[in-house]
Parts: sequence; structure tokens; C-alpha cells
Amino acid sequence: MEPRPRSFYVLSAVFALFLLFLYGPTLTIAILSFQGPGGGLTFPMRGVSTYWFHDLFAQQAVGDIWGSFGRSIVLGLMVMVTTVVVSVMGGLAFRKRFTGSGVLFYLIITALVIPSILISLGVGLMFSQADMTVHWATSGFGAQLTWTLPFGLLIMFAVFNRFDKSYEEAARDLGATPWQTLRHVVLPIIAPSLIGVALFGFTLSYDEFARTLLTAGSYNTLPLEIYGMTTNVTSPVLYALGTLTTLFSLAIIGIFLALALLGSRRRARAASDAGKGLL
Amino acid sequence: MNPSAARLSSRRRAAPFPESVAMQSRPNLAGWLMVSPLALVLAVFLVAPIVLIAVVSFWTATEFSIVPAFSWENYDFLFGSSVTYRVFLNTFKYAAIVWALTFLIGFTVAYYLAFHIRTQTWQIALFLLCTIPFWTSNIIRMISWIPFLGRNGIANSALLSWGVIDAPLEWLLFSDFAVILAFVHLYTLFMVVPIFNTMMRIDKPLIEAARDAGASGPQILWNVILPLTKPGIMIGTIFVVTLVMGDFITVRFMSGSQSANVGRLISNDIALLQYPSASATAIVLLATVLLTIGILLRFVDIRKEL
Amino acid sequence: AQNIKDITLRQFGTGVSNLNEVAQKVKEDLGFTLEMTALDTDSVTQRAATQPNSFDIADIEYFICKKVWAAGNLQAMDTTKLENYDKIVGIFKTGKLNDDSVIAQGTAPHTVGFTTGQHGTEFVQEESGWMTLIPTIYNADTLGIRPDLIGRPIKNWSELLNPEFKGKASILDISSIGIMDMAMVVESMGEYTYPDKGNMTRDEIDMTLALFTEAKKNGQFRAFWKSFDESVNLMASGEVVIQSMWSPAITAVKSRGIDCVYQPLEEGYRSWGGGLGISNALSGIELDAAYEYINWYLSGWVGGFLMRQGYYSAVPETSKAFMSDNEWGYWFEGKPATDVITSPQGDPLAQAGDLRDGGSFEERMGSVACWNSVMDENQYMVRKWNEFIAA
Amino acid sequence: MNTVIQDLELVSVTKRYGTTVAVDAVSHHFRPASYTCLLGPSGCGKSSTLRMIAGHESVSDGSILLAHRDISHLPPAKRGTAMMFQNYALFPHLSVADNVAFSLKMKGVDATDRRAKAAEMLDLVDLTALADRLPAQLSGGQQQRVALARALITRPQVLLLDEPLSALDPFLRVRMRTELRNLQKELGISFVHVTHGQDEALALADEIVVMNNAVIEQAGPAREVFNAPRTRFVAQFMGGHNVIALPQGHYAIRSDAVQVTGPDAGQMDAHVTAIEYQGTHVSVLSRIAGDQEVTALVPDAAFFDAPHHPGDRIGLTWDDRNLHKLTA
Amino acid sequence: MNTVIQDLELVSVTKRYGTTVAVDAVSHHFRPASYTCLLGPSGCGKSSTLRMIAGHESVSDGSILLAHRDISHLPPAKRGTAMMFQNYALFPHLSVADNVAFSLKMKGVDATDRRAKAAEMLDLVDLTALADRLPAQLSGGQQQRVALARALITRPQVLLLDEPLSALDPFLRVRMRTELRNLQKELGISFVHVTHGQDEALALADEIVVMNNAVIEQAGPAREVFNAPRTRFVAQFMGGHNVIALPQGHYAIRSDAVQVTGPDAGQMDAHVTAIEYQGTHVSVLSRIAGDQEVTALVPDAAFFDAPHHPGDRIGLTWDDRNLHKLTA
Ligand SMILES: Nc1ncnc2c1ncn2[C@@H]1O[C@H](COP(=O)(O)OP(=O)(O)OP(=O)(O)O)[C@@H](O)[C@H]1O
Ligand SMILES: Nc1ncnc2c1ncn2[C@@H]1O[C@H](COP(=O)(O)OP(=O)(O)OP(=O)(O)O)[C@@H](O)[C@H]1O
Ligand SMILES: NCCCCNCCCN
Ligand SMILES: [Mg+2]
Ligand SMILES: [Mg+2]
Repeated sequence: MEPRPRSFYVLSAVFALFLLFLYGPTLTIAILSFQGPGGGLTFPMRGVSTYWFHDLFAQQAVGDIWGSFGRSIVLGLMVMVTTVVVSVMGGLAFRKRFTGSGVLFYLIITALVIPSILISLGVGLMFSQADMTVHWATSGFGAQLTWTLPFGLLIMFAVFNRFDKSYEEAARDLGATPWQTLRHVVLPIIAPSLIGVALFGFTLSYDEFARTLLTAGSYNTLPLEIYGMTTNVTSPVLYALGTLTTLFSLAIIGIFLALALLGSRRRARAASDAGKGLL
Repeated sequence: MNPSAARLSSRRRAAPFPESVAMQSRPNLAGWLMVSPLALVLAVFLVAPIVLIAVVSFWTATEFSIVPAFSWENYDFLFGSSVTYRVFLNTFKYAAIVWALTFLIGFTVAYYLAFHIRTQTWQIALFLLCTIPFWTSNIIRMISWIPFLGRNGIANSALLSWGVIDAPLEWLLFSDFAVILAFVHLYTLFMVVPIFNTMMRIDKPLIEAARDAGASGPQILWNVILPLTKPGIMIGTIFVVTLVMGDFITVRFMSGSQSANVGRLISNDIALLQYPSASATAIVLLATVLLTIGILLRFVDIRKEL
Repeated sequence: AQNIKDITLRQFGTGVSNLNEVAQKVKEDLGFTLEMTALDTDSVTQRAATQPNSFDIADIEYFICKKVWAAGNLQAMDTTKLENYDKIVGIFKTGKLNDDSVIAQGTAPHTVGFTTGQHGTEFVQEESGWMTLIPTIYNADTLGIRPDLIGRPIKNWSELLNPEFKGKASILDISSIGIMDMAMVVESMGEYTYPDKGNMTRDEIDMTLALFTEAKKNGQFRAFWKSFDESVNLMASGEVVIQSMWSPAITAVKSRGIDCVYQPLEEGYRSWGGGLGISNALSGIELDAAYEYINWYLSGWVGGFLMRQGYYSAVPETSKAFMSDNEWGYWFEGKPATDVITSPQGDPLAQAGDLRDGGSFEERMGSVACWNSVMDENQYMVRKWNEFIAA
Repeated sequence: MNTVIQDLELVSVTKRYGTTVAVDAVSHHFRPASYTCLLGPSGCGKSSTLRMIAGHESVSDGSILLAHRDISHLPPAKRGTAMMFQNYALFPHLSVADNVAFSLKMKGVDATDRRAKAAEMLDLVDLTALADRLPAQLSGGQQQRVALARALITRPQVLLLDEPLSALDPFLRVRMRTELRNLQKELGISFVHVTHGQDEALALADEIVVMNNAVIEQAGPAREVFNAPRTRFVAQFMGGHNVIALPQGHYAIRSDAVQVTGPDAGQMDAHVTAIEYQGTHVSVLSRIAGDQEVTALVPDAAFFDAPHHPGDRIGLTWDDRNLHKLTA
Repeated sequence: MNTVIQDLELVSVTKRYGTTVAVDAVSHHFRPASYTCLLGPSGCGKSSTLRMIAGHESVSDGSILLAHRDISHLPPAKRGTAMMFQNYALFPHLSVADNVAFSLKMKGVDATDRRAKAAEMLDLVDLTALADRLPAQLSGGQQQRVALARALITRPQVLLLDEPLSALDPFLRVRMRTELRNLQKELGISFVHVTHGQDEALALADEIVVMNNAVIEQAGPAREVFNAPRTRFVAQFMGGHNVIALPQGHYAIRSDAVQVTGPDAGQMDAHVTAIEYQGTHVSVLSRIAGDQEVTALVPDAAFFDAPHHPGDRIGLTWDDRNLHKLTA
């Protein structure tokens, strides 16, 4: 091992502090969610129990956690699939200049930087002026796409910036049609990045608050419900929900990571004595 | 192949689909077809709403509805009130302070991960460790500071019991401190990720070359790493600045509703059904954000640096 | 033919009364489905005003009704179809609790409670047979305090701005309600007496908000709150010791075993009332279901349920049957509890011998100084309010 | 493999990128079943030419004929050509066998047939044992052979190779070029191989096409191009030659045809400027009057018997019959 | 530049990465002011050795001496060495002049002085005209010279070069190696140059250090290493040699010392397996009894007077004095 410079130890300490800073509140919540039945939102703990997790699954006084959870999942999946498909198409198209590509690029940047509440406001206004009903699956869906698509596209731009075009030429050379090239060559090669885009699409939607606020209509998505709960619920059930949603998010990442790992394992298993001889 | 040669050759191969005969005659069509879903989404959910907001900013409102008109009243009121200027100033203040802090922390963390952690496995593992808290609901992450910072919260209790302070610190919660703390907590990752990305793409021999030329650690940082990380810093800056400037919840929660930024002005107006007035503020905010980002984009070609 | 049991009615309102237990009971008693969405006050206003298709039943406050009725999203209800119309307390019909009561300032429910017909657009000041909202719930609000942390009697609204409570006071950030709390404070301080608190002039608005802005800048307030649960947390955690508060918030603080008083004050209460409105889009069997639901609502079970949390029912008589004598005595009549009083969730709120803060229904609702209001200068007030919050 | 031998012809083929002319009205007839190297400095248009033949670049002007059929506007896979890419462009997600069978899969050949044919090709390039590996698990030479197999499975009449050896280290490069050469002989089809290494071209090619500035400077059998360079450029680029300006014009003379003598004993006098040891030979660089550089390639034994050093005065001599007049 | 000539010595230097031993107790004395090439196959430990000398890799065991001073634990810039990196590692955000002046800036030299010194160095490598360009705007050869100037401005006693020519095309490679060689002579300092091209090593090096499997197989003057390879590995790796197993042991013989005769006329009979034209020579690959490959390097004129073709039977003959016994 190479010797470590002193700065390494200083920075390690800084990094540890940073982690503490990041995790502190989340851990606070996690701990508080194990309050006893008489516990409140703040310390001190009044007993230790899993009461609030049970309570989470019981009917709440107001609202509908699991309904909103379900909606968020469905919406997240809708956004995820759309983001992946549209980003890939966009990414492919943007590899080549076409009339209007500059304008479209700046629109993408605008979508990325526009304060979310403006989208909420604008889409809400538009629907009401057009006499249409806002609904999480229409207006909410569209409003969220203005946030996930720029992310997806930026990732795709980065991916295609590094994509070796000779793969496509090789495929064409071997008789693949444009569609076959996409299906059998381009998509499999960029698949790991697509998993990233999908993950981003899902979680950005799953956690999106501001853009959904005025566009979700009658039924809350999970973040709106949580927001509602912060104004309606005064029990650690809120924290139990926080803890559980964190675990859920972790499970999602875990699944995606496992998928990615499994894929590479399967490939790696094919042979392990690679490159032993010169030939 | 050396890096610049690689760059040259990739640029030379820039034309994506070698023009096959079929495509040559209508080079735009395929592109248009492929971006049409994207264009449609952006047209309907971005352009149209912005246009509508711009239009409505000239309308008037009643208690319960908005009335088409052409009136400068909303803007008059907005620019006529000293509160507006203070709130915009406050918005910039938050953006500037949060930017500085997230940059410092984000750069340090990314630097540590990219240059002090030696194996890629550890780099990825520690990086993921940084991202995990970001998968919790933002709102929950925010309010989780409250039991920590409150008058009788963990921080005060600890400080009291250690004898560091005699009376609870009031400014820990419901203060600018709390707002900035929460912002930093929420958004540092947006700085870490792009900076880490660019740093990972810095050729390691460059660092060795600098060391070979006698540069000390800080000199390498200043003369080599910092300039080469500029694109990542810019992208992170764009994220953080827009997120902070557009925020309206964090400020409300963490200041105990006592402070305001432009986002809150808008959301308050919306809450009170004052859409035209909200729209006018929104247009001014949008202009401000776009201007800020426009200036930032002068320093980095986002498309090339991705 | 459509079966009433297949019908789903979508109701929205604040968390105060949009309780899932009500929906459950509706399912049991009436057979149809009631979907509940709980929102904060502003969102409720917004939805009532701008999203007529997103609901069938609007559970809103009277002052909201004043704002949004003209939007035409609601239809008036025929009082002849209401079984318990006669038993609704006078406040919602004539504005008077008793014949000799004085009508309080502000947007009193009866002033926006009636209209000319099913699709009437104007409010009328007499019982026209067409009600805009069916009253369901109301209360007399005052300041909540932490007696354990204050340690002395509090008698006046002016105490809210007492420098003694610097950094420990709070007020709510809902303009139509907050401005009335402010007015109570201003009058109590002797700064000014409003000809009509419920309908201030621009100058009065400026003066009132200037006074509070000054206090805000001096650090009087710890935080502002927007929903009653925020007020609960502020109070329970000890961040705040005196603040505008709502009744169930007091209940919630108390149920955690923390001493909290809904302090009756010499200047009287600031009151509010809520009711159910029906979407203009309802007709036929759904409209029938809505009437059925409303009649059920007034028939006592919900009243009892709400009264146990410290609210009052619009038809107290019917609720009595759904409450124990001890509960009725404690909550309505202001009598000492004869046994433990518990919250609907079963947490103890009062022990035998305890009295309700403020006393009986008559004492409390009889001392209402003003109602939550929407003024003629509402637009102006709202903007100034916004500035106050942003200042 | 019994491919009918077909000839490839470029007729005044031009490639323009915007205003740059990458290939300027190039005409050439590639002999059937021959190994041709396209040789030239960076940017001279070699790749562009190859890619036009392959169909990966459109022809701006002129036409490309294969077996007298104009293929200029056919898609790559329909031309009867196959291309091997510089860094092989093996599909990283597919196993060696799947890479090789790719074109069959695209054609819809069923899996068993595909596998059988791929196995055949892998056998040809001696990679049967590695059929299940991923490209990343192969060495450079192995990757190169996979790329070959993948290109050859389409039974092309012409195989196009763009710097197929440049990714290999020098040791491997020499071994692989022998394999390429043998394979071409075995298959009896045409190989067109782009390189900028003259030694590679000499070792491999039946015919060398030297390009410069978007045009062909000289084309012909390897020996002819080496021994009888037509222009100064070709003489210099092929290496091993001196270009000497004499009153009658420019002449080329092979470095190994120049002998070093003592001063004043040769045809002309020179100053040694550098000595480069090359193992079997030593290259003596010297400067003659008129500031012209002349290199003499001396067998090592001879050199070290009478070594020279930079700065020494020497004489240079040659048989005038070895002087070869250049046209440009 | 009047650097005092200093000698560099490795004393039993070892580099371990975890369990792999990349460099195994290597000792070597680099002659002062000499051009040394570290030659060897991929992974043999060349770069590791060079990087330990430079100070970019710590020494696991042993020591490195420069001018009899142990520099093993000094920071790179304090060693008196300078390194030129494989892909040059030019700072992409700095102009050519700023790249060259970088080390001076680090030392705190003020801007005017810096610029003057950088101009001097740029003049040395003939790049004055390009001082304001960014690295991306330079060709490979130009980049290489900037890297050289940047390394030399620190006035090192030893310049370390890791495959400095591998990014260049063959034509340029030959030109640049001459420049490197001249520069070393001009500066009079030691160059240690890592390569895996034996021709490069022969052309450049005063001394060649052949590494294999983490150890030095042979070190010595270029001619000695080429003419008298000590081991089979060195003989094969240096090229131009045949290794023949005879009853008495393994022998090396230079390919140009093997003559081709008619069948049955030589010392042994062989079958031609391949012919490789090399311009001035033709390489005749053949197989003798015992399945051994023997290559004969025949001058082109001689070969084409009596050409052979793969499959032909020929005889091979040599002067036994040219056989060189190998130790391993
Ligand atoms: N897609 C392109 N767009 C614009 N110019 C191009 C493109 N491809 C090649 N060129 C230009 O055409 C000329 C010939 O390029 P080409 O790639 O054919 O050269 P080459 O002989 O293969 O060079 P190298 O040996 O470097 O590969 C060069 O000047 C190059 O810059
Ligand atoms: N940082 C490292 N960690 C672990 N092993 C390493 C590291 N660097 C080199 N090695 C290993 O040490 C051995 C020698 O590597 P080195 O880079 O010195 O070889 P080289 O001779 O320069 O090869 P090449 O010609 O391919 O550059 C190799 O087996 C290599 O895999
Ligand atoms: N990797 C980040 C995904 C977590 C989502 N949180 C961002 C919320 C932005 N509103
Ligand atoms: Mg090329
Ligand atoms: Mg190396």
C-alpha cells in the first residue's frame, strides 16, 4: 500500500462528519418512529415500540396513505417508462443536428431550471382555463415529465457522447436494419445507463412535490399526502412512514443494483481466465 | 490513442447515422419523428404553461376567479412594494450562501472520493452511501431537523448537558440558519454528483505530471483540479441555484413561516387564489432564473461536457 | 337503474372534519361510498373555487363560501328536504344564538348561508329555503396557552404581543382568520377600535398589519402556523407558549399529558363555522345520495363524534343521543366531568371534576366577538398579509 | 469457401465533407483475390475511401463497381463487402459466438444453424475454445480474430480492414499480419487493408496503393512501389530511399545502395549527422553539399569494422544504375 | 544546459501490488548521460520501475540512488528526475507556454521570468510559434514536444519517458525518435525510455535493459543485446533471430546469417511456409525437421533472382560461428 498523505486523514474526518450530517436527521426520524404509543414528534422518547408502524397500516384519522402510495407507484412507473422511451428517442435524435434542435435543447434546459412551482401554476391554470380536470395521471404526469425528461435526456446525451458509433456501423455492415441495430446493439450496450434513467425517472416522480401540488387533482400522491400529514398528523406515524418510504427507496435501489450486478455476473461467468496467453 | 486524438476522431465521426441514401434526402424527418414526443411534452407542459402564466400576469382577479384583462396592476403592485425587493434580495441571499456551502462541501466530498479513495469499488460504495439519504422524501428529511434543532431538541439538550451553553439556542430553529441548514442538507448531493463525475474523468497522469513539476497538494488542487472540474461545478451550481431560487417549502417550514423568498410569495398568492399576481411574480422569477442560468451557461458548454 | 349503494361521493375539506371514521360510518349506515380528501385551508378554498369537477361534497368554512359561491361551483340546498332543519341552531339561520344575542362582527354564517334558489348567485339575509352550506361544525376560538410555562393568569388578547413572550408567541398564517385575531389584539391593546373588524378599510388594514410587522421584526413570534397540527407541535414542544389556536389542537396537546388551556379572554371569542356544500354538477340519484348523506350528518352521530373533540354540532339536540351524560355535561353544558373524559382515540383529556375551558355552549358561543371574515377589501388585505409574512 | 472471384473498381470516386475534399476523383481497379494495402499519411483519405467502399460513407461523386455492378448506393450489407473496424467494434454485450453469428441472426437464420456456422468460422480463426467469452475477456489478438470471423461469416467478396493491426503491440502485430496474409490466401477473396505503416504494407500486400492529399500517388505491386517510387513523396514515405536533387532532376536511390567510403573516395563527400543502429544494419545519416540529407544503410558487421560517428567526414558512392528518376 | 552528469542506480528495487510482484529485486546501474531503453513485453514491470524512479510509486523494497544519494523517499519534484507521460498528460486548460512554465509557476517564479524561460524551452523543441495554443489544437508530434519541454524545464538529471512514441503514427515515430536522440545528446543528461518496440530500442539506446516477468533478463549496449542475446526470451523478443534447439542446447542465429540454398544443398532441409517482403530484404519463413521455424532474411535482389514460394523445399545453411549459445 502506498503511504497516505496527512490530508487523507483530515478529509476522511470531514467526510465522516458529512455523512453524520446527512444521516443524522434521517436516523433521528428512524429512532423517533419507534416511539411508544404515547410518544410525540419530538424527543424525549416515550417508550419504545413498533406501534406506529402498525398504526401506519391501520386507517388514519384523515387521508389515505396506502391509496396515495399506490398512486405514486403507478405514476412513478408511468413516468419511468415514458422517461426512458422519450429520453432514448430524444438522445438518438440529438446525435444529429436537425432544424430546431438548438431551440429544443434550450427548452430542455429551461425545463430543468424552471422553478417547479411555475410548472404547477401554469399547468393548473392551463387545465382550468381549458375547462379540464386536473388529475395525477394526466396533468400531474405531464408536469412531472418536465422534470424527469431533462434529467433523462442529459444522461442520454452523456451516454451518446461516449457511444462508439462503429458499433452501429458494424451492425449495419452485418445486415442489421436500423431497428435491428437499435434493438440488438444500441439498446443492450446502453442498457446500464437506461437502468439509471429508469431509476431516476421513478424516484424523481415518486418524490416530486412542487410540480404535483396543483396538478394532482382530487387524489393525493404520496409526497402530497406526506405534506398533508405534516399539517394534519401529529403522531410519529409520520416518521414511521418516513422510515418505511426510505426503506422502500432503498429496496428499489437494491433491486436495480442487483439486476445490474446479476447481468454483469452472468456475463463474467462465461470465462475467467481471460487474457492469460498473448493469444 | 491519446485523449486529444480521441477527441478529434470522435468529432470527426460526429455525423451520427452515416447518411444512408434514404436518409440523405430528408435528414430532418427522422430527427423530428424521434423528438416529437419530447417536443409534444415540452410544448404542452412547459411552453404553454409559461405562455399562459405570462398572459395571466396581466389579468385581474376576484376572490374566486381570474378575469381576462390587460392590466399592469400586478406588476405595479409587485414593483411598487419594498417587500418585493427585500424578498428578491433574500432569495439571492439564500441562493448565494447555500451555493457557497454546497460548493465547499460538495467539492471537498467529491475530491475526497475521487482522489483519496483508491479502488473504484470503494469509490462507488462511499458515493452510494452519500446518496442514500436523498431517497427519503424531501419533506420528511426537512421536518426531521425540527426535533433536532428545537428549543428542547437534541442539539440544545446535548449542548446544555455538556455545559457549552446555559440557555437553549433559539436561532437553531425557525431562523435563516435553519433554512440554510436544510437547503444544504437537501441539495448538497446535486453538487457532489456532477463534480464527482468530472473529477473522475480527470486523467490521473495529469496529477502526477503536476506533482512531477513540483506542485504541492494545494497547488495541484488550485491549478489543475479546480480548473478541470469547472464544468461539474457549473452544472452543480445550476442545480443548486435553481432549486434554491424556486423553493417555497423549505423556507416556510424551517423559518417557521417567518422568512420569505420569491417562491413563497408565489405560493402564498396561489394559496389565496391570486393567480394573476402569482403569475406576475412568477414571470419575474423566471426571468431572473433564466438570466442567472444564462450567465452560468456562458462559462460551460453543457452539451459538450456531459 | 342505478343503485344508491354503488354511488361514490367525493368529499374534501380540512383535516378538522374530513375524518375517515365518518366515511366508514356512512358506508355502514347508508351503504354508499364516501371518499375523503383532507387539505389545508388554502387548498380547500382553491379546490372549491377552481376545481368544480374534483368533488361532489365540499366541506368548507362559511368565509370560504363567501369567497367562492359566486364562482358557481356549488348549488344551494332545499331546506324542506332537510329533516332536522328546524333543529339547527339560530346562529346559522338568524345569526343569533338566542333572541337577545348581538350579532357578532365579521362574516357571520347566516349572512352567507342563504341564497335565492338552487342556482342563486346572491346571498340573502333571511331564511329563503335555499341554503348555501348545511352547517355542520363550528366553534369559538381563542388563544391557547401553556399555563405551566407562563405561570400567571392570561385575560386579554393583547397578551399575544406582550414582550414578555418575545420569541414564544405565534399566530396563524391564514389571512382571513389571522387578520381577525390581529384585530382582537389591536382592540385589546387599546390601539384602535374598529367600526367593523369584519370589514376593515385599507387604512385599518395597513395600521393593523404595520403593528404586527413591527412586532414580527422585534422577534415577538417564534413561527407562524398554517394547520392546527403545526400549532400542536409548536405548543407541545414548548417552542411557543401563547398563540392563536384551534380547539382540537388543544385537545391534542392535552392528550399528550401536556398542560394546555384554551384561554377564555375578556374581549370574547373569534368564531368560525363550517358546512357542507354540494357540487353544482350533482343531479339525479347522486344528488339524492348527497341529501341522504347530509340528513344523516345532521342526525347526530357525526355531531357527537365532533363534539367529543371540542367542536359544536349545528344540531346539538340530535347529538345528545350519541354522547354519554358525562360527555354532554362536560362538553356542552360546561359541567364538571363526572368521570374521565377521553378523546375519540381514547386518550384521557380531563379527569372527574374538571371543567371545560370557557364553560358551557351558551357562555362560549354567546361571547363571540367576531367571525372569520372576508372583507370588501379582501384583495388588498391578502396582499398586505402576504407582505407581512414576507417582511 | 468457394466464393466466385470478383473484381472491385473505383471510378472517379470523390468524397467531400462540406468544403474539404477527402477523396478526389480516385479511380482504381483492385485485382481479384488480391491483398491490397491503402497506404498514406494521416488524413490523406484512406479511411474515407474504405468507408465509401463499405457503404458507411456516401459517395459524393463517381461510382464503385463490384463484379461490374454499381454498388455505390447499396446499403453496406448488400454490397458483398464486409468491414473489419479499427478497434474491432465487437459488440461488448455478446459472446464471441454471438458476435460472429450476429449477421445470421439479423437475417433470421435460426439458432441451431447460426451456431453451427459460427462454430465453423471460429474454427477457421482458431477460437473455438473461446466461443462463450465476452470480448472484454479476450486479448487484443483474439479480439482481432473474432472481428475477422464476424466479418467473414457474411461470405464477402471483398474484406475491408481499417488499420486492423494498430491496436496491437509490435510483437503481436508481426504475428497477426502473417495470419491475415494466410487467411486471405486461404479464402481467395480480396482484402483491402488500410494502414500507415509501410513495413506492414510491404509485408502484406500484393498491391500497394499510396495515397496522399486525397489522391492516389502510386499504385502497383509492393516491389514495384518500393523499388520504383514514382514521386518524391512515395520515395520518402515508403522509407529506405534517398531523394537526391541532381541537375537532371530528382532521383531516388535506395539507402542500401549507397556505400560509405573514406572521405574523398566516394562520388561525393558528406558529413555524418546521425547514426541509427537497426540490429542487422546501421543507418548512417549524412549531409551532402546543398544541404541534402542522404542515408546509407550499412550492414552492421561492415559498419562496426569501420565505424563512423556524427561529425565525421565520409564519402558516399553508388552505382548510377540504381538511381531512379522521379516524376514529381 | 550544464547539468552535472550524475548516475542513477537501482539497488534491489522491488514493487509489490498486494500479492503481485511487479518488479522483483531489480538492480541496475544506469550510465551517466546515456540513453537507456527499458524493453519488454506488456506487464513485465517496465512502467512500475520507471514510476518508482520518478517517485510516483513507492518502493516496496530496495533503494534508488541518484548521484549516490538515496532518493527513494523523496517527492517526485525533489529527485532530480522528470517524467514524460505516455499520453503526455498535458494540462488541457493551459496554453502550450503555460504548460511548459507550470513547474516554474509552482515554484513561485514571477510571470515575466516564467515566460522567458518557457520561451527558451519552446525554442529548444522548435515550438515557439505555437506557444499560445491549447494542447487539443496540436498534432501528436507537437504535443510530444510540449511534454518534453515541460519535463526539461525543471533541469532534471534524468528524464524518464514512458512509451513516448506509442501515440504517434509510424512515420512520425521515426522522426520523433531522431529528435529524442539528438536532444539527449545535446543536453547530456540521462534518458530512461520505456518501450515495447525493439526497433525503437535499438535505434535509440546506448543501453538496452530487457525485462521479463518482473526481472531484468539482460542489460547491455544495444549491439550486445542484439548480437548476443543471453536467453531464448531475449533472442525471440529482440527479433531478427532464430532460436534453434540442437542436441548441445539452444542456439540463436541471426536471420540474416541463414542462407537459402537449393534443396539438399544446405545444412538442413526445410519447407517454405511464408514469404514476407520487407523492401530491402525478403524474409523466408520455413519449417525444418522437429517442427522448428527458421527464418532466413534474404536481400531482395538475391531472393527475386531465385524466388521461393510457400510449399517449396529449400536448403538452409549457415556459418556455425554465427551460432550463439543461449543460457536459458
Ligand atoms: N465526417 C467527417 N467530416 C468532416 N471531415 C472529415 C470527416 N471524416 C474525415 N474527414 C476529413 O477528411 C480527410 C480524410 O480523412 P480520412 O479519415 O479518410 O483520413 P485517413 O487517411 O484515414 O487518416 P488516418 O490515417 O488519420 O486515419 C481528413 O482531412 C479528415 O479530416
Ligand atoms: N496500480 C497497480 N495495482 C496492481 N497491480 C498493478 C498496478 N500497476 C501495475 N500492476 C501490475 O504490475 C505488473 C507490471 O505492470 P507495469 O505497468 O509495470 O507493466 P509494463 O511493463 O509497463 O506493461 P505495459 O507494456 O503493458 O505498459 C502487471 O502485472 C500489472 O498488472
Ligand atoms: N438521486 C436523487 C434522487 C432523489 C430524489 N430527490 C430529489 C428531489 C427533488 N425535488
Ligand atoms: Mg483512417
Ligand atoms: Mg507500461
